[in-house]
Amino acid sequence: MSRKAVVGGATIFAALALWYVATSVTQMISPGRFPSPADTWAAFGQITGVGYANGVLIDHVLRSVTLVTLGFLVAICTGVPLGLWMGWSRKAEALINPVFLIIRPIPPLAWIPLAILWLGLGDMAKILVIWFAAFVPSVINAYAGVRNLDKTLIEAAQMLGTPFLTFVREILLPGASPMIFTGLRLSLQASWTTLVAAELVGAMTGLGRVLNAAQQDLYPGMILVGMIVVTLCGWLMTAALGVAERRALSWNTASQAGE
Amino acid sequence: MGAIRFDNVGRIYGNKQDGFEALKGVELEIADKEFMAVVGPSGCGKTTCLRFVAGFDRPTSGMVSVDGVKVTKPGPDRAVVFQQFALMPWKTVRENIELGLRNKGVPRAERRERIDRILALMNLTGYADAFPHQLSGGMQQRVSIARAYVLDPEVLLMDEPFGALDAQTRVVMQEELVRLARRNPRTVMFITHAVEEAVYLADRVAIMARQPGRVKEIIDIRSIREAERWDDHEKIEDVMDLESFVHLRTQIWRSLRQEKAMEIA
Amino acid sequence: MGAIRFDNVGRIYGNKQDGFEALKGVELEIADKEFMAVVGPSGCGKTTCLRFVAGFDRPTSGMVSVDGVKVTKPGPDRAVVFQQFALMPWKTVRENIELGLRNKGVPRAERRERIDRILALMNLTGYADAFPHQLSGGMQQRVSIARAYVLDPEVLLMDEPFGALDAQTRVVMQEELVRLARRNPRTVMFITHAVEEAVYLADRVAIMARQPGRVKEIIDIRSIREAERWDDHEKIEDVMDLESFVHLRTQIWRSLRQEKAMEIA
Amino acid sequence: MRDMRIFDTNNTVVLGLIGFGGFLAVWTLLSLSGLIPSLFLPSPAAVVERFVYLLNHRFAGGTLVDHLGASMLRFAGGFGLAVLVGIPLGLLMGWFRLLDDIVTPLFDAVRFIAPIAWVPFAALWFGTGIGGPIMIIFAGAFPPCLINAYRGAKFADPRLIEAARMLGTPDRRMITEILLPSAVPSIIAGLRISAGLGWQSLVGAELIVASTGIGYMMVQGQGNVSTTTVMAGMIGIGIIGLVIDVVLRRVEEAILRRRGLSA
Amino acid sequence: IRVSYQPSLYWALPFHVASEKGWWTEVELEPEFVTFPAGAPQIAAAQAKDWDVGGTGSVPAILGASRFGLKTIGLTNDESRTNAIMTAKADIEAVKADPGVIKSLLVTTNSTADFTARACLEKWGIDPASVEFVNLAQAQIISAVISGNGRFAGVWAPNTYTLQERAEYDYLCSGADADAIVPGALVVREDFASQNPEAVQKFLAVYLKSIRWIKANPEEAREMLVDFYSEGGVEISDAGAKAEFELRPTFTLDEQLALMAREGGASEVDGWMTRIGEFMTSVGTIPQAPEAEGYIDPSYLQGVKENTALAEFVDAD
Ligand SMILES: Nc1ncnc2c1ncn2[C@@H]1O[C@H](COP(=O)(O)OP(=O)(O)OP(=O)(O)O)[C@@H](O)[C@H]1O
Ligand SMILES: Nc1ncnc2c1ncn2[C@@H]1O[C@H](COP(=O)(O)OP(=O)(O)OP(=O)(O)O)[C@@H](O)[C@H]1O
Ligand SMILES: [Mg+2]
Ligand SMILES: [Mg+2]
Repeated sequence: MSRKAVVGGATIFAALALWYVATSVTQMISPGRFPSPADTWAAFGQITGVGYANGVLIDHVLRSVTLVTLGFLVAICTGVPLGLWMGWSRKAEALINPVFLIIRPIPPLAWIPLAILWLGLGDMAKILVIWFAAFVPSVINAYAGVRNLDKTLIEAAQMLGTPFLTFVREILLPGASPMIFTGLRLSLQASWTTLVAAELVGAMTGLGRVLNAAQQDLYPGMILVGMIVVTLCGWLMTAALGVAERRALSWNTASQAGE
Repeated sequence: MGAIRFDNVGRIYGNKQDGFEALKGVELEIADKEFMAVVGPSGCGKTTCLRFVAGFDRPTSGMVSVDGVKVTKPGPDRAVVFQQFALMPWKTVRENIELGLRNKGVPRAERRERIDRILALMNLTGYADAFPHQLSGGMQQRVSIARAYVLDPEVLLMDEPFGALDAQTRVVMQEELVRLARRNPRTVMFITHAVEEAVYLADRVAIMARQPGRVKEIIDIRSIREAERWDDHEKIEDVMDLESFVHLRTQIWRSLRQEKAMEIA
Repeated sequence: MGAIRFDNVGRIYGNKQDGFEALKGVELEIADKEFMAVVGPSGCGKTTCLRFVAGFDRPTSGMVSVDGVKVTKPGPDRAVVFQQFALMPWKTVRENIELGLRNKGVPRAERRERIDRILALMNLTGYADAFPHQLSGGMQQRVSIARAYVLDPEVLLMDEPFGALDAQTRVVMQEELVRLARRNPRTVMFITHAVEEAVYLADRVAIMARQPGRVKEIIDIRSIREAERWDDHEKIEDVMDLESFVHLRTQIWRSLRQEKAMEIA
Repeated sequence: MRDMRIFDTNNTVVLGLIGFGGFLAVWTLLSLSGLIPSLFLPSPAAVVERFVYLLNHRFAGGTLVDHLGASMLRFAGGFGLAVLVGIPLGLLMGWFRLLDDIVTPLFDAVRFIAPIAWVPFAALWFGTGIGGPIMIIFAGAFPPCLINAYRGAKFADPRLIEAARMLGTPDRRMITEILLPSAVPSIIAGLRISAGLGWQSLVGAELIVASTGIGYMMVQGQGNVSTTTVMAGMIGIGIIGLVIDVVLRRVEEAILRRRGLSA
Repeated sequence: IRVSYQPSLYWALPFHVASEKGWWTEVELEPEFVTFPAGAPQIAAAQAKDWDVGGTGSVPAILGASRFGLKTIGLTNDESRTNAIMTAKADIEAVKADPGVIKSLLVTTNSTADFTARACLEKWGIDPASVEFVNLAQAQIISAVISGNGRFAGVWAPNTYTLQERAEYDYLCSGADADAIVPGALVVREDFASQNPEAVQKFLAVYLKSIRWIKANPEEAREMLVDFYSEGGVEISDAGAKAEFELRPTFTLDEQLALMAREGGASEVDGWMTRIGEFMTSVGTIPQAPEAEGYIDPSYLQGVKENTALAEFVDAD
């Protein structure tokens, strides 16, 4: 842990130093291409002080964290069971997969008109957009987790006369859980990366809105501020997920070695 | 309740034409409450046969039935002790053993009591809350045995259950199994490599041969055991010293050795 | 080349204060080219000790060294036969065995030849291109043994290598191992539950005890073997009938049994 | 009873068709019922008609095939780069702790950012020709490649790793012969996700930086409120996505079968 | 010379006409066209040196001036009549009578439509801060309007026609109504212009010649417009095409020079752009509006005028 923190901290520090040197000291990268630390700090001052894109930073953060959390929860509550089902039942897989495959590559942006049509300009539409992107990794990883489950464990459970629900809860789910958690991580990430698209649905505030506005305004400093804040939020939520994972996978020796 | 029957059973791995013929024309009957040991060289298909009875696999020809009913799927009436333990790594020892009882709807208090008893029997007291990866191989195998025992099933299918046990535990378990089998007889199909173990435990011993896998010979132990009153002896060592025992043991051994010789020739 | 030394070795699982003390004050020396068998009740820490020598794990106190050098990491000079096979499921039998040879830089033609020889020795000819899941448990264990053998290492670490073998193969393997050990002696640490096996194979037998795991007693076999000229007998059965053999066997057995009794008391 | 057999089959193709047919039926019903105006949900027939029309007629600068072709080139570039960088890097991180400790914070620092949020920087750095779109697809497709390879390696059976170490396996071989095969199922799952996300970010990127390609065609269609065009584009993407996915899953099945994991 | 524009926009038609007529070769320019679906990426791509000259909207032009020193060297058209707040035809009179009913407005924020909408609200005496501006891309505005999720929409052409045709909407208040003039700009990268002033002049000459030709041949030009739009994926009706010509005035060389003349202080164009710049500052797009004199540079137009060969080329038929 401490080693990891030291190396990680050193890496981040090195990256920041490189950034400073490249943009500010040597001017290797012109400020038009990438903002300097000073530009970024100024943008940060603007968004925390007078505000930007309809609000100050904290408004944007609260709004987006709420949205992402909801979208993520809806996505995993639908995605994981669907993935488990498709992994378990070849019939379910054959039945659902073609539709799933066709719908999957459609970008969140393309869902926006339908989302507006079905759910208006409120939160539901934004959650729908996030859901479309975030549920796919949950499905696919849960699916792969089931497919990789040790066959003798399934046999042992069958031999013990395990009823289906118990089987799902106590064998399928924990057995697939290392992969399910991989999926959850990706789903969480997808939730954040779809935020920009989701907040195209008439958002008043939100980090996606900030990024959209900064993008329209070609405001590199503000784009970077938005990116950094999104990263911090995503990182914190992933860390929370990591804690849940460690708790859920305490039986797994490999997971303790892992991150 | 619990008579097992193999009817001209065959199993081909791969496609029917040029696949690998693991079993051919296996004929075997295990009577209700009979203890049948199965011995045979490695790879002769012992595990495969046992999996048919468990319902994990199906013969490609012939039929396997229990009480005249064709086996189609696994169930707790046919408890299995797996060669490779097959414990749920995410469940503690207690939870692993408990699952079958919960499935049967045994009430909580009784579950606890039965598990504590079996843990003590298996010399596992104190490990109830350990996870499988914290146990030694032998301990894991004992948990696996406990999981099957605790269900008190009609049919017990054991695939080299004592293979990973240490010598002393093994003897204790063998004696225990015999006691159990006498007191509360069950239909048992017991795969082992140890000929002495087979003779000591079984009513009959099926000797299998390879290429293709089949039942070569069945040796009746029970009549001799009863005639020679083996059960009067309490310790396994005493039984093993009896002339009748040694004779049977040598007979089976020779049959196996002969098989081996044939194969190498 | 290959002397193993345990110096007041301890291992605590969990944190140092209230963790589980699996080993305490283990002292053991295995001389170069000596065959040391380790017996003891299940869970006494045999595998843990072996893992120290292999370099997979480190003691929490004391030191394990080979040739006076502290063991820090695994290497092909200390080949391991695992209790649970540990074959790569995505490699064929040949590829599994080949990996170690390739790592050593053995040329292709020689590899092929050595693998073919070891496959024949292990009675696996014809299975070179099978995948592990297509093999029975015993066959998998033989592949695992072949994988270690083929490297011809200084130190051989074997964790119940014959546990999953059928009786005949086991005897063949035992005889083969003895032949190998006599012809081309290696330092061997051999964990087993079968006392006869330990006596038959080993130069010395270390008896371990539980709670905490430690070496209780070391019994010298070699002097008696040489004095009684066991090696003049070719068949294992003949050796096992010798009075000197039976005596040693009983001595170890009693030591183990006593351990058991103590523990239950 | 015999007529019912077709619904009782195990044949995946038939089941797939049934699933797809059900999907079409619901769609058709929805669009015919008038619950959703056809402006937003045209009937399947209308979409197919448009699809065929677009195959043969130029729209927004090219036929559907031209657009798909342009998009596929970009996709191949970005996705290929993501795979070539992500999988080896993920495996290396799964083996070398130091690399893991160095890369993880940097990777964490970029992976939550929407691929389309990179558009301005992509345009500033690589222009809008080839480089910019490739960078954006890369941004979308890279994380699953890396994460799944990394976690696949991390969750490799420790017993097998011990066995390989005991055999003196050097690092390079450890990665190619032990970690990689161990991680294959995870990697394939990652590739499936990555391909999907790659297409998503591609189309997102084309909305903004390109002037050819399927995404561009769709946004033009949307600007005209020509939902049939948008959906024809979706079908085009869907078909390609389907092909990629089927190939990946065939590979996975073959590998799993070899290991006896899947009947 | 690399020329950038946004396809299916009215002011890009002259590029198309010039290509069809072969005028580029007459002045020995080899244009390579780079198109962008929106202004922001277009400006960003200028920074990556993806193009040299082009046409764009006034907001991107000011943005480019402020961030990357982009020069505005001419005008494409006056878009103020096609930047508008629209609402259902049936409601128009009622709303005009009581504009206070506008509580919420779908608009692409920080755009010319936003600028226009604010101007309209101010004209009606409504504080723009009291109205909720719901930010949506133009295409989404159309979706939202058609699905009944918004009553008032701030849009620009050709989306205005789409709303007229598909949603029975009509103009409530355009930029022109509110004296908010929204010009389109011809822009050039500063370093390119200083290195290749002649090429820039030739480019302007071709554009102006096309404008003159379009004014002279409206029928033929309209057909070309329909072709040009459908090439870019926009299907415009005849009525729409007609409206484009009617609603969007273009300027000849002399008109442009007049508009950009600074003899009596700031020019007309300076005034327009400054107002838009102030709007952009007020919504936080840019920290400070750039000085009009600093980036609006009529010298290249002047150069065309003074170069007799080019001037003749512009006026020749
Ligand atoms: N999935 C499979 N594909 C191909 N062959 C298989 C498969 N499973 C088992 N076999 C073959 O079937 C034969 C019987 O295997 P089985 O596991 O029943 O042997 P066994 O008698 O239990 O051996 P052991 O005593 O070593 O456990 C073996 O030769 C094995 O190679
Ligand atoms: N990861 C672990 N965490 C906690 N305890 C462990 C762990 N690994 C092993 N132990 C404990 O250490 C003790 C010794 O285990 P080990 O595997 O060495 O026994 P063994 O002598 O090899 O037994 P067997 O003969 O059954 O294989 C056991 O009591 C076991 O419960
Ligand atoms: Mg077997
Ligand atoms: Mg052990």
